[in-house]
Amino acid sequence: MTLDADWAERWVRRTAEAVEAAKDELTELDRQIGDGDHGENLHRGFQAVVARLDAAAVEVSGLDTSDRPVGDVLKIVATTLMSTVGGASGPLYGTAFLRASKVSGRPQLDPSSVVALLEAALEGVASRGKAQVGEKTMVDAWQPAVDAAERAAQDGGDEIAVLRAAAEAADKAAHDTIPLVATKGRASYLGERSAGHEDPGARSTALLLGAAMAAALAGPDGGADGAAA
Amino acid sequence: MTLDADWAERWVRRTAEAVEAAKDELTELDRQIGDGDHGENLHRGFQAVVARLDAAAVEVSGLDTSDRPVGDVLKIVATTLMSTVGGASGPLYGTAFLRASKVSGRPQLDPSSVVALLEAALEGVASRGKAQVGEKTMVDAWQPAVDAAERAAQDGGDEIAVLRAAAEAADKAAHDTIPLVATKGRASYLGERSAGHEDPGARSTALLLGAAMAAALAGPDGGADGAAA
Amino acid sequence: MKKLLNNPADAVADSLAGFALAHADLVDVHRDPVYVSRKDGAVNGKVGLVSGGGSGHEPLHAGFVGDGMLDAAVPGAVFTSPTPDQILPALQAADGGAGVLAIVKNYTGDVLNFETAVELAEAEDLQVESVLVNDDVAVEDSLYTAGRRGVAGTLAVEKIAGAAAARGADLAAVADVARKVVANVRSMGVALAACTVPHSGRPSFDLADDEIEIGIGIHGEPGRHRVPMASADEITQALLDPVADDLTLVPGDRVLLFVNGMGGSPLSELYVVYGRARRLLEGRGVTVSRSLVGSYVTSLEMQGASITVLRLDDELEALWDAPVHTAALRW
Amino acid sequence: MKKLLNNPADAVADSLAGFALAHADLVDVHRDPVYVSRKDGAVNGKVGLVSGGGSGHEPLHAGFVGDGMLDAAVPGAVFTSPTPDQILPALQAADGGAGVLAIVKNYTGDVLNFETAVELAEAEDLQVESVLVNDDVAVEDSLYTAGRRGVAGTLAVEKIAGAAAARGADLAAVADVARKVVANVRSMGVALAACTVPHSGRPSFDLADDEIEIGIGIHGEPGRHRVPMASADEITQALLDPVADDLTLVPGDRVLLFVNGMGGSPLSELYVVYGRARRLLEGRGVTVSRSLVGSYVTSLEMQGASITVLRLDDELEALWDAPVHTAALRW
Ligand SMILES: Nc1ncnc2c1ncn2[C@@H]1O[C@H](COP(=O)(O)OP(=O)(O)O)[C@@H](O)[C@H]1O
Ligand SMILES: Nc1ncnc2c1ncn2[C@@H]1O[C@H](COP(=O)(O)OP(=O)(O)O)[C@@H](O)[C@H]1O
Ligand SMILES: [Mg+2]
Ligand SMILES: [Mg+2]
Ligand SMILES: [Mg+2]
Ligand SMILES: [Mg+2]
Repeated sequence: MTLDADWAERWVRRTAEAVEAAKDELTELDRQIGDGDHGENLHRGFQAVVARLDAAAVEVSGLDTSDRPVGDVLKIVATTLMSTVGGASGPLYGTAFLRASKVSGRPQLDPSSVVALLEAALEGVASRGKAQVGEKTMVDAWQPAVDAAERAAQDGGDEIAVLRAAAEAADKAAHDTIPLVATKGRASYLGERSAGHEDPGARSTALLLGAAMAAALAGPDGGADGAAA
Repeated sequence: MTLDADWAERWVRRTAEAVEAAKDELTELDRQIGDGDHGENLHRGFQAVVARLDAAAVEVSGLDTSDRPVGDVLKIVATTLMSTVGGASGPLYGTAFLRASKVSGRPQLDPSSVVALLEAALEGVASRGKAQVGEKTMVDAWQPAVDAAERAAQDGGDEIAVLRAAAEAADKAAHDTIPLVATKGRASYLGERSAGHEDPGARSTALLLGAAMAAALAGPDGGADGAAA
Repeated sequence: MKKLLNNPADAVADSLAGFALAHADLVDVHRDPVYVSRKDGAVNGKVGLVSGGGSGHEPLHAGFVGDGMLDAAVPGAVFTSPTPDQILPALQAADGGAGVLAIVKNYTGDVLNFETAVELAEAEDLQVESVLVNDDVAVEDSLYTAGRRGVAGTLAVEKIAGAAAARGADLAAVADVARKVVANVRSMGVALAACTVPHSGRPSFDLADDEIEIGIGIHGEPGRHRVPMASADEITQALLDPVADDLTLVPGDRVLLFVNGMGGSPLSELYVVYGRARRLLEGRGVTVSRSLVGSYVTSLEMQGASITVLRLDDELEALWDAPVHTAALRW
Repeated sequence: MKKLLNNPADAVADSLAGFALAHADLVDVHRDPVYVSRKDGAVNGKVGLVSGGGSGHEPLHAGFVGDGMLDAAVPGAVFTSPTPDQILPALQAADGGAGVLAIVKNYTGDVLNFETAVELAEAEDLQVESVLVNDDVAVEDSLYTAGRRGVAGTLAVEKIAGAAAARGADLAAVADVARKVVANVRSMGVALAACTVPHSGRPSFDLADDEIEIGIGIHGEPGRHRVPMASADEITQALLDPVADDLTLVPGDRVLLFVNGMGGSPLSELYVVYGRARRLLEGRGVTVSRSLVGSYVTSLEMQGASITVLRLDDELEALWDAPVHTAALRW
């Protein structure tokens, strides 16, 4: 199992599917403490990403793409999200993918490169959003995911182990945003009333990282979890 | 039992009470096939009438009013309704009382004078509203009331018998407007959809004529039906 | 019922009090009896214009008092025609010596109360002409109805007659141009949700979540047909076609297209209706040379819209374009 | 959900298409990417003004494009900030060689997307200044929030900065006067009923029949407090007092009082609020010298209103009075 540009494509296509499936759930979370558009925003963005990747796939079909840098795919994702999502999450996810693309110039990612990718993404979100852990934003999912990925890599885990650690940590961490009082983003306007609801951006981060792991597990031809990429 | 100016006062004061009690019912009827203000319109108007009569009562208190023309009271009612009710019913009831006042110049009304009063009122409504029987308006209550009053007088009935005939006919006739399709007034805009609802103006006419009879029955000191005027 | 109101009985008075303060440069608001007149009174030698009717249609009519439009407006209780004792002083206040045009929407109540007031005014040697506005094609104009209602087309009558008066036309000429507008303007409306009259506290009719009323008036009356909810394009066509047909528009005609909100529908939706109505008119070979989009002739907080089309010629177009300076319409 | 819409996904596009047709004399509406610019492009030598944000607040911002106000507006999806690829061409279209002022409401999304666009514009040698509008006193401006939101006060910033630009002030001066407005304007709003975002189909929050939300924003977000329904006088005081206190108004101050409808409340109710707010200000010894009443910065069909107070001096008053000719504001 190698994490190459094809994996990156599978990752974002799976994210698009996951977002589509969870669109109403994300929107409902955002309706509780925001403005009820997060599902629609990400759906619009990842549909556009898929369309861009489809178009790019036609261009490169027949060419040997085995040494295509992973970052090339991530950069397409970044610019597409930036120009189609809007809202707060568009620039935030856009910056995450842009920074990730910059540290993913090689055609294959080893465990430490995966950690570097995630660290760069987190750094992008946190610096763009000027947010820290505990403010009830997507940073509250990204930070534990990065921490867990770093530990998994230090423990000698392979790429999949690293991604699994990140995904599982993000999923739990998204849930853990429920009691928090928001101090960044639109939910902060609610003050204390923001407590008791999961942060939509933290939930979508968990979906994104879950898709990264699933794409790795599935392999180029569908593979382990049975779903075609 | 004589029908004098005091009776006329009792009549309109009782009408004010009846309208107050039936305000919501009249408004609801008007909501079905009109614009939902008939109860409020008449309530505003008859409250103003009562206030005017109260003020006038202070002026004349102590004076001998036994030869006061019945029409004097009716004229106050007419001008007050015209300047406070608005809508269609204001000018219509206003004209009815104005015409009625003109034929009620004497201080006492005998049965044929009562019939003349009612005929004049009907003539006022019908000419002002250019409405005929069957158009689902207050004319559909006034006309049968006048017809019944005429018959009662021809049959030798006294004032009370005449008013009773008018009141009972109006009450039944108001009910009989239910199946009609309106061709005058606001309800006519509904076309066929106006059928199946009682006309609010016909109902308020029945209230008005019911109050005329009750005021006659009650006499100057409360009397027969036990309610003070 | 949730409204930004105090005692429902004071709804009109409280609103007019705020209106008076906000537009003290344009109007005087009189109480007891209630009417609104332009600041500094009638214009000497100019034909005066007066309109009025029940309240609940704001900015109509008080919002149209000012240079180039009305000289006085007479607001009744909510959805209830004003009384002659209100209308009479408004007619007098509007008279600058050249007579007064009363613009009356065709409702039994408005007609009867204005009739009485005009009689009283004439008895005091005021010269008054009346024009009846009846632009609503939802109501059949036949022996079997009270005739078509006056709805949003009233704005066009007031604007254009107001411009004619401002230009110095005499009473007969102002009345003529007003009647010319009436002859060339048609409207039809839809409600997505009813409105609630303050003192009643109940919606004026009950609509299911998937129903709309086509052919409504501006008093919360139910419409002519209750139909299933449809797309903006379909609804627009259901309103525009009867309007255009009744006007017998032919290719080459030039019109004003006015999409009016009923009070509770957002401007963004009115533009959707406008866009579709315009394409439908263009599909008939009709040129839309003037446009107005906004909530000007409303029915409290009713959700919905109406479409008004006025056939233009050079005269009407120039009068429409003439300057106007009122609280709600200004150019 | 009943709205005058076709496919909810096309809500913004359909509405803009109608807007473009209705106001072809004032604006050009561009697609792909979507932005609105004034007819005939940037004015040579004049500082350009650009604003933008999510749609659903109409007439803000596109309705304010024209002489004396904005040169371009950038509408995002409903309640969703526009993207940098829309904002960049709008900045470019607004540039008449004297630089561009970007007026940004303080929302994380608007701030981030404008930031990116401004960076891109600067990379292409466009001179851009940004001003952040944050007039909503319902939100505490502290380390523990994203800061106060920009709401209806944005209209005042756009009008006054637009007038300064029209008079020929340079970019720094236009930005300064815009910041002066920001420093002197405060707002607070109330919702009687929520709004429904077209693609969601559900009300943005659920309110009981006897509850209102105080301190709402303009995106259907719930407010700061949910309280029992109250009279217009009480609600007005609950909005006006925090606004006046935060502005530290003192006797002798002169202000603009702007009562803004949220989209679904009738004008008549706004005047009730206006009247009460005015008396409250006068009770504080404050003079209301300018007024605006209407639905200008809306939240779809939300029922409710906001109160905005801007402390005036001679400069701001003169710029407010300066001529403006846009689809939604004109004098
Ligand atoms: N300053 C910030 N830093 C990090 N994440 C943020 C910040 N502000 C908002 N977010 C994230 O964005 C999510 C909302 O995204 P979205 O609904 O698409 O945008 P908007 O709030 O503009 O409607 C929040 O749930 C939160 O996770
Ligand atoms: N042309 C008419 N002739 C006689 N009665 C009429 C006419 N038009 C309306 N009415 C009566 O007036 C009643 C409505 O009164 P009201 O609701 O107070 O006035 P509006 O219709 O102006 O709201 C109707 O129920 C009907 O009985
Ligand atoms: Mg959101
Ligand atoms: Mg009625
Ligand atoms: Mg009425
Ligand atoms: Mg948003």
